[in-house]
Amino acid sequence: MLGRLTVEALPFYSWVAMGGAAVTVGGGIAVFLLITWLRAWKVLWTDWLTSVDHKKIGIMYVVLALVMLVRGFVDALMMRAQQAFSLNSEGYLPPEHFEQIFSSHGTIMIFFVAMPFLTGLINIIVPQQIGARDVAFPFLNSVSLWMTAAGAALVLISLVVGKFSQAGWTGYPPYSGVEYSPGVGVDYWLWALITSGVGSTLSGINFIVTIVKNRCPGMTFMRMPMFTWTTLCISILIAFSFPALTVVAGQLTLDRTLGFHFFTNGDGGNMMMFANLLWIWGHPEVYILILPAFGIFSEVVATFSRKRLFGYTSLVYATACIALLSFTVWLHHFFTMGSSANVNAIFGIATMIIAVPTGVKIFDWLFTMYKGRIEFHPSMVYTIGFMVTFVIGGVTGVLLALPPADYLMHNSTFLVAHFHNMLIPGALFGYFAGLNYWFPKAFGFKLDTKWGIRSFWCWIIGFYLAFMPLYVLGFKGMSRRMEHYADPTWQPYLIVAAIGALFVLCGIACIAIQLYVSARKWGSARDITGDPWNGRTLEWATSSPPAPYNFAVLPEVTDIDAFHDMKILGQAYQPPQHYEDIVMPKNTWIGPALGALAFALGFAFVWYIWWLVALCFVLSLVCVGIRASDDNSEFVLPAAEVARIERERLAQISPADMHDMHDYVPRGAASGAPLTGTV
Amino acid sequence: MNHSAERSLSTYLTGFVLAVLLTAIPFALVWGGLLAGSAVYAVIAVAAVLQVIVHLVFFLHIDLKSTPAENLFFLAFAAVLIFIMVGGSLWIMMDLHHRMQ
Amino acid sequence: MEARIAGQRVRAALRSAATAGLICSVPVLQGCALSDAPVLFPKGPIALAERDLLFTAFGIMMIVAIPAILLTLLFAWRYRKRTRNTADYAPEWDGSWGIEAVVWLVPAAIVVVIGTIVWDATHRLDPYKPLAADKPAFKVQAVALDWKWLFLYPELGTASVNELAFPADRPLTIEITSDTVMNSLMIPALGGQIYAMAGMRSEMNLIADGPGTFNGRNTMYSGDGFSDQHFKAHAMSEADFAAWKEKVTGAADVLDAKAYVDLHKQSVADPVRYYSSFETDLFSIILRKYAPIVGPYESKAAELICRGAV
Amino acid sequence: MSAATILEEEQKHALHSREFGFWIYLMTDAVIFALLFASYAVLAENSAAGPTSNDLFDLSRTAIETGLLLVSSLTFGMASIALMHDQKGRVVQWLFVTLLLGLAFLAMEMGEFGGMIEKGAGPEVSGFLSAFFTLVGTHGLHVAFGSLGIVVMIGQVLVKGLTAPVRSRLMRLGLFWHFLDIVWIGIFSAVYLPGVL
Repeated sequence: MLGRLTVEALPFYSWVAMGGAAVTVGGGIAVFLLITWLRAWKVLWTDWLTSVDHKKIGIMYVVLALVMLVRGFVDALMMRAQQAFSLNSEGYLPPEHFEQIFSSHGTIMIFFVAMPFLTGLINIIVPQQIGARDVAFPFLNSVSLWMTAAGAALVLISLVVGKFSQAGWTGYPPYSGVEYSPGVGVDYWLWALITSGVGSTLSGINFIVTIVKNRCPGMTFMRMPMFTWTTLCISILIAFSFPALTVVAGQLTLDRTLGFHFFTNGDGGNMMMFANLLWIWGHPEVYILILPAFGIFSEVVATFSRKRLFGYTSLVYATACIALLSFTVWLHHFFTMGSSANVNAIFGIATMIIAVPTGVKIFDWLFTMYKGRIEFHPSMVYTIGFMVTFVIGGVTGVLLALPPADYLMHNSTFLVAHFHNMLIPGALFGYFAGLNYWFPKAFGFKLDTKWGIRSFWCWIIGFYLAFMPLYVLGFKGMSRRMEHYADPTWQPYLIVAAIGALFVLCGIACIAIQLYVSARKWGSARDITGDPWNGRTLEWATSSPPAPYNFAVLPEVTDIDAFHDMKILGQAYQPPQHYEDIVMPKNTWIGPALGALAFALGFAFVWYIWWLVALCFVLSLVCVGIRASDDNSEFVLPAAEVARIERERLAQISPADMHDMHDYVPRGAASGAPLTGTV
Repeated sequence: MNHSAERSLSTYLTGFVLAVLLTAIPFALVWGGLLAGSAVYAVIAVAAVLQVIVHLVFFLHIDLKSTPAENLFFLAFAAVLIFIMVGGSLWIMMDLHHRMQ
Repeated sequence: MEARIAGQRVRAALRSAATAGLICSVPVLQGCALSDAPVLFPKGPIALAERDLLFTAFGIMMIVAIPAILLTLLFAWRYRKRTRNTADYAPEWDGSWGIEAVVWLVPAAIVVVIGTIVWDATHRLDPYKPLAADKPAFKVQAVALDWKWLFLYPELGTASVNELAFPADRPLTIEITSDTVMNSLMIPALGGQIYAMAGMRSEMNLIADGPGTFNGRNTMYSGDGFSDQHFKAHAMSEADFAAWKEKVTGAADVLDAKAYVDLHKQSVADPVRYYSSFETDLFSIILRKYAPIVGPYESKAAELICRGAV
Repeated sequence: MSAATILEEEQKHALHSREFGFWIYLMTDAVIFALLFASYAVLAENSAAGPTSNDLFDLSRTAIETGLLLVSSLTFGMASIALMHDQKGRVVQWLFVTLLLGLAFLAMEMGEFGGMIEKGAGPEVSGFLSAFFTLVGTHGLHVAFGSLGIVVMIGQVLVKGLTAPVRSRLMRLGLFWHFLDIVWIGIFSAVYLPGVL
């Protein structure tokens, strides 16, 4: 009846497991009670969970990411603490727990922090940046969100029922195969990946179509904001690289569940094929995480330097180059498997070529700052911190791309330091910059800058303290994933790294305080115009938070900084000639239902509860069928209602709220006049 | 993908006849053992590629002029990526195979 | 006004950051000189060449990295918003062919230079490449087990667990395979690492500058005993090696098929063990275990090792 | 503009988007198949002392399967032509013929799989057979879903008539069906024909 699920699966075998389970269950109960106490269940269901509004879906993605960030960071803190103490001793974590922790840390941070964070920001902003009322497929968007949430839920429940994978976030077989990891951990990992991978693929397709088909009049490809450009590129990367993850995870699942021999030791399996397929997805994935952050940095650096973005064309081509090249370098993740020199050298050189467009981007941002008026808003400070720190990561990345040097550094803490050096400043700082930058757009009030700056300093100091020692330890021959060690000269570095993790803890606390403080005084930090930072792109033309339809009348665009030009020409905040009816998608319960079914299906598969697998599969088909035969999924918002909403909004804005544009001249076709220039 | 294109019976029949031919050739070669060595593989590969093109043109109505540019772009992009992924994987794994003997 | 306060805040924060950095770096500087870091101060020409490549590439990249970092800080300071900023302000300036040319071409040139070096170095330092030396290479076969290393010495007919010894004046050729999950054999002071995979035979050629003892380990996470899966590699003078050979040849244990099946069982932090002899063709049998061929096993021993039982 | 015209405009745009989105989906599916082909090519020789492709493949069966799929592509084309001429009855007839051909293909494939498993050549025997069953089985699964789609679309044509959304869905289903035939070209060229050489 319950497959291999027995009472043994409950975590009463060790205090670490019980602690984790208690926190997870306790957190769940706390949230449940809080919602009940606020009597918010109905609002939550009708306004949020069933919503197909891209802004609300985006906010839910970011909330998911922030919750999982805390969970993933606790893992990091536990690892740093373990290694700080475990010189010639077992430390406080037995290997079994340490292994689950480093496996879940990587899995969570990549799949359930970075991916939802960037997808959330994209969801909130990109339709507005391209002057669209919605994404191309609002319902599919809801399905994507709930698939991702289902994957996250599978990781979380593994703390309570059974165990998580002990095979690392990359889960290389044969160790992750059924012979060496017979438990349910790797199955949890696989189903979390597959479920959220389906969600990501759907998001990718959705945003390609949105950007290609839903741009407002006049917005040619070369007038799209940089964040939209990076989103288009990563959506293509997602659509074409996630199939590789699906294939490799599916094959490993077949190996584990049905006794296939794709990656087993012997019987004709080939474990290096796993590495090959995994990294065909894995390397583009790195750029999927980083490119949106690059887009955010581009927006932020132009806005807070009060200048046009330097080298827009160059940045577009650099982004496209990076996107294509990211598919050509995957072998550098396994130079040491014994390939011949030709193979290694060619993939090594291909890897280094990516450094060129990446370097170009850094310099383009640099020259955007040049002759600007830089305002040290938290977003901008995160950007500067990124530019300085990311260069170091880039240099160490090229070092690892040299195959002979990689023979020395592979699998060492140097590698760990390198990819954290890419992903913390390169991706996470970008998302934080985006959080500070776009928060008022999503919620209608600004975030507190003081705590924003504090969070930045804690994060960057914490980053340097945590990862510079790991670079050194790599030179000293320390391998990654060591539960304990015998070399006393390693310990001081590991203690410093642990102190760094504590600084990062402060950074996360600062963000929590920032959110709390800002919410407390939201009335005084209201964003009335919808344009708190004197922004340049179209998302600032809507109100904060935007009306459900974003734009009452679709804007027309003649240049890259469309809204900036509108403000100069006095076209911003003007009521249109007339309003029209707007078609809106209806909310639907099917998205969350499919998410719940995906979770149940994954859970049932992990525990071999086959009747439940079949039931969930059939119910999913039924849900899809109900949705597909529903030709009544939209409603019309009458023009009169639109006019009322817009009139109320415009009435609130007084000229005093608007930004002083006298420093600027209109540009190009927008001005209708030749450039005067005030250089 | 394209609504205006003429989808006449003759298009489908032409495609069908070409496809049958391009299927028959490799099957006949293998069955009859008419060719030997790597030439057989070459013929199979060429016939397969040609037949894929026949299907794209006559059944899926891909046309450089009337098919939307974005559809062509993604078709080409997918072709390039499939070449990189499959070609790269085979190159890597064959090389490994030789080095691990 | 706001900007000035922000500027002061940044300055104050910079000061506190610098202080914190200094305080934290003290124990690092005191406790841990890097002279024992095997990657930075290698003990063999292969590792030295690999390290030099690391340093060369690092140096060349500084041409771009240092200006990028310094200019970021400089521009952020120079063009910060304040009440009376005398610095130029060019809000519409958004491109320059000169700058674009430099930022595309200089990194491209650097990649061309490093790429050339890499092409050459990768071929020169291919781990499979036999090393030129006066004396013939000393051949060792390494087998990754859970969680220990087994070394077979075909030349001596002996075997050892968790200890590798070889004559310091001869190049070392290690044939590597695994009789468990994927491992990676590394002796950082002598040079790189190569994966050990079941059913596959990989190879690594190393050489030491002279006699010495180095750390070696599996760097590829392989389960519960992974942390303790390390060994000492001894490059020995002629006399020491002869003595060591004596000691091993005289060992009481023999690594026949049955002993191997016992050794194959999972165990953590095994002590060093010596075997005066090992089963004929043991290495090939371990390879054959995972690459089955049609037909019967060539011997009772092979059957025992491949099937774990007769 | 009236609400009805706006909805209609919106629907037209939405259908265009769906057709484009479906095209991208097909491309990603092509990548999935490409990687399954790559896995098969890598593992094809790894029969691990079990049966090899030469022992198992029966070209005459493959030829019939190929014929069924190819003819079904033609019959789906006939349905598309009938759709263009608004001949509702013809559309349903040709779709039905296509469905029969698809089901016949599936029946032959299941027979083949069943025979192999009976002979002790199931997917758990060797890397070669794992890769074979996964690649060909994934294609078969797609054909099964396509057949289900045809059943649903026959129902929609009969109930709703040839409305704009139904036409769009039929067109997308056609793309899917032709795409599966293209994948099959890969399967007989990369799996069956070289397998018996």
